[in-house]
Amino acid sequence: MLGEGLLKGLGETARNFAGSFVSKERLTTVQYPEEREPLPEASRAFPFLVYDGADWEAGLRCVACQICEKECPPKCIYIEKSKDKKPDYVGKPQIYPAKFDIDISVCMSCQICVEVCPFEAIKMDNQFELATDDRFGGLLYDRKELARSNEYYHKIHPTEAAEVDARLAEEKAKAEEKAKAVAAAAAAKAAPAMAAKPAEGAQPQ
Amino acid sequence: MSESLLEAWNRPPTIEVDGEGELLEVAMGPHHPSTHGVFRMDVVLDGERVIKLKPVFGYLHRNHEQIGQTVGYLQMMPYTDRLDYFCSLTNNWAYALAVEKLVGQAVPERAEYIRVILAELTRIQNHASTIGFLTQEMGASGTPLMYAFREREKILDLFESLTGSRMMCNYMRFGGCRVDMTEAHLNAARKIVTGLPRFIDEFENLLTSNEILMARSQGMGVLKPDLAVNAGITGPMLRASGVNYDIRKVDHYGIYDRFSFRVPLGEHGDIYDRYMVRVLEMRESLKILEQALKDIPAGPFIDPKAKIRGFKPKPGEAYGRIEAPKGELGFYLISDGGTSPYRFRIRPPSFINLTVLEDMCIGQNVADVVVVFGSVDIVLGEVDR
Amino acid sequence: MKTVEEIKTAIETAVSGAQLEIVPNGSPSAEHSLLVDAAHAFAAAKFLRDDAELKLDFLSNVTGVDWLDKETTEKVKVTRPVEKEVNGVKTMVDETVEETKKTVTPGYLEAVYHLYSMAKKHGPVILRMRTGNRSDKVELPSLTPIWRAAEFQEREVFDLFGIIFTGHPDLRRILMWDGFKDYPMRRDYVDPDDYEYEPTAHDDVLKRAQAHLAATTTEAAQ
Amino acid sequence: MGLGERSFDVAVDPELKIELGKQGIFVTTIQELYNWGRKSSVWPMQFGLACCAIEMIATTMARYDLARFGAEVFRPSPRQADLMIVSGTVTKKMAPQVVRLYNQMAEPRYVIAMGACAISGGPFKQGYNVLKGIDRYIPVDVHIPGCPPRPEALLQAFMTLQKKIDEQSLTGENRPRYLNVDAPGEFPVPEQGEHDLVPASNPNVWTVPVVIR
Repeated sequence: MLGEGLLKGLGETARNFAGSFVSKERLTTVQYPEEREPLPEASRAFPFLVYDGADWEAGLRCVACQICEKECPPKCIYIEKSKDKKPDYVGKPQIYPAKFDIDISVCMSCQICVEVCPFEAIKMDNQFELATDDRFGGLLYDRKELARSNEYYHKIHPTEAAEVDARLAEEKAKAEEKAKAVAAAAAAKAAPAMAAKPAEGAQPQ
Repeated sequence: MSESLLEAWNRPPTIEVDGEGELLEVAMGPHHPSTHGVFRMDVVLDGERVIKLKPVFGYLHRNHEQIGQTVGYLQMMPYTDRLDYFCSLTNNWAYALAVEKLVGQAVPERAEYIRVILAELTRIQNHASTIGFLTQEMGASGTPLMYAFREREKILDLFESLTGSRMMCNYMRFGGCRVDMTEAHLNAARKIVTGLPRFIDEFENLLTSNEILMARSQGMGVLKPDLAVNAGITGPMLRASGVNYDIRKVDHYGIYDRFSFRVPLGEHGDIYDRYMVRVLEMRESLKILEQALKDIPAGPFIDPKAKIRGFKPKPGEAYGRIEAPKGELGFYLISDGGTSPYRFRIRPPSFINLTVLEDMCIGQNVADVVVVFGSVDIVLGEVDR
Repeated sequence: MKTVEEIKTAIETAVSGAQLEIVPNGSPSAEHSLLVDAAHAFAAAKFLRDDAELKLDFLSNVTGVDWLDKETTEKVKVTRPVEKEVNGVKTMVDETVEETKKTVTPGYLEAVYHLYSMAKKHGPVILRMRTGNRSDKVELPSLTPIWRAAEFQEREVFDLFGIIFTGHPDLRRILMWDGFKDYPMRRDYVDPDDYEYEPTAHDDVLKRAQAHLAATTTEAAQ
Repeated sequence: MGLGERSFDVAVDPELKIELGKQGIFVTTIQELYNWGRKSSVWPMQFGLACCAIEMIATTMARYDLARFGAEVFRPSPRQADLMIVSGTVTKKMAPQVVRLYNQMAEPRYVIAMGACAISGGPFKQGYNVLKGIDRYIPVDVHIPGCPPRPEALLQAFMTLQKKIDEQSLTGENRPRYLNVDAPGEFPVPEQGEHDLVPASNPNVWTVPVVIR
């Protein structure tokens, strides 16, 4: 019968209409901004720099190795190395970024900078509400705007951050152990040398 | 050129002009409400009938090939997402496959399964949206598209929770995938797969026997199989013309030889057949998904020996292709031993499928041109690259 | 399917005078290609499509490649007469000298065709054609009359690389606009200077941005 | 009260207004009414360029529902549209058409540059056929970074635009362009030259800060 298919289709739309009153599956509207769906943990928007401790400038994990700058596909990262060194979170003196700019008007949120960073210093934020009418200043982020605390990182990517922390703690422990071992070896080396010194004193090596 | 060769080249048919009134030249696009993007067709009309049609490309030519030759191998991966922006995961796969072929990289079994699962989910959401857009162009203003996008959002939610992004996944790596698909993700995928058959049933109830859809699509935009083969048409459009050629079955890339599925074929090669082939392909994809989600083994999701940074293949070349939702997507790479390819070429299915647009449109009414165009299933990011 | 060597002999017997060469492929994919001379390319392609055993009815991919002029320097030992003073008398003595020899291999443009068979479900067979040079001898026969799939792709190669396909029914620019003069995919193409605002530039882009800044400031000063 | 001297929003003291509102008396000014009307029915142009257009479509669909903001009517014709969402890469081949479409729109008109490509050329900016930002030729009101921005980001940008409309004063120095008789209404359409677009930018809308490295 002509029109049968149409009626069938209309029945389907009617079912969807009626269903939207009872079924959450058919009523999918999210009343943004009042109501938000929780973002999945993996969700990514733009990169940020992680810092430990309370002082963002002292705690930045970034050591300005410029790997991310080189690997960034659209080349939206700009880094200037510092002239001096400051202690990093393990206490080792490190170069730090004197300038770290990301042009988020170019960034394609691909996460490659995060993947290649050997220092767990750059991570992906999930903040996406960044619309602005300031074309130049508002879209070029410097290191102060990019810095976020490790706690914030834990808040947005809990699983990943816990893994990172465990890895860093392990590395730190290893480094400390190694330092200890080195110190012990040096001490062990120094002790006999000291003991042997008077005897060997006549023969310079 | 001799006459026989002219004959061998399947020229678009010419039709007679009835001689009354003037011919009208219309430039449809690049800003045209019905088209999928910035595409232009220069159409010559005799009344309502199309006499001549020349597609004009390049309004979204973003120099992917040039970029591919300046950035490194890994850096190109996020750019491939933006080729056919509906199906970033299949684009990733095609590119990864080409590079793996270039360096002889093996892929662990679990990664192959993950790839199949994601590719088939991509195929389903692409076909659903395509049918939505096709009906939109027939005048069904929004309803089927809205239902299609409702299901698409469910699949995109899975993509986001796995890869971090809704559309631009940047997920596959040479020798595997970036992160593992956990049990939670697999369960989410299983849930989607159990929910989808009902959606396809509803979709079919809404459309398949709809008289308006039949009237607008049956016998329209017919593509003959011999022309389709000669013009290099691939994907659902080729199979709607009755040619049995599915790269999943021909090349057995990945692990497609492990799954049992059928290749739906059309009979008439018209718009309705293309619609039907897509609906049936969604059902076949569900079959593959069910098998893959059942059999997925434990193991590494990326070859531990695979190199990510400082990737430098030996001089040589490779052409890797897969059956993307739109047809054969191929990447042709020539390496000169450097960190970026010497030549990076994308074989875009939607671009080549438009070769026969003129043949399908000649003699039709101008209102049907957009419907024929919609049935080809193109994405401008891939057409112009 | 036949091997590349067998296909080569098959074409040579079918098309008299065709000069073919196998271009080896060093990658693990080992898909070697066949270089065919431009004069016999059309006949060879027609044979490949129509041969009952090969039946390569599906042209998948057409692409261009730009190979720049290659300058190779090698050290060669040459023996040549050198004037020498021996015991106060000037005589010519043959001596072996090491010289650096520069050879310039002229560049060329290349068109690559990937062929498959839908009927027999095999492939690929890769066909290559090369132009004489990169400037004035850039003509190649079009294979569009044999496979219609080449129609848009050859236009694209013409647009981006500047290979002129003779016999193509509609050879116009396809991606760039009609008035465009350059061939942007050639490796010596320099893109226009629009480097006013590059806040995160480094390497080449930084150089261009600095050059732009220098040019505009001198312009403003004048 | 002279039209040119005083702006409308100070006509009623805000605190008095709230107080009156509590008593059931509602006071408004022409400016408020005008801005409220403007911001509540911004009709976008049905115009998609690239990847971001798909997210724009997703925004109009059931889940995000742009209609809640009075913008469900996507107009195919620029003559009927108030808002141009430049959703995607503007190539040099497309740029003249985009500027022409903008010129065809009736005032008041607004532009949202959606996504990295529309703002600056984004990841494709070093290419030979990509325009490094649509703001080289037309004024842009709101920029949304992201590649592509999520649908929620577009909604947030939309609310930013509404806030901007709400805050505009109809008189004085800061009045919108279309109320200024001397301001240009038409923007020159670039020509496609032999190597590049001519001119490469419109100096009246595009002024660049110098970044010294």
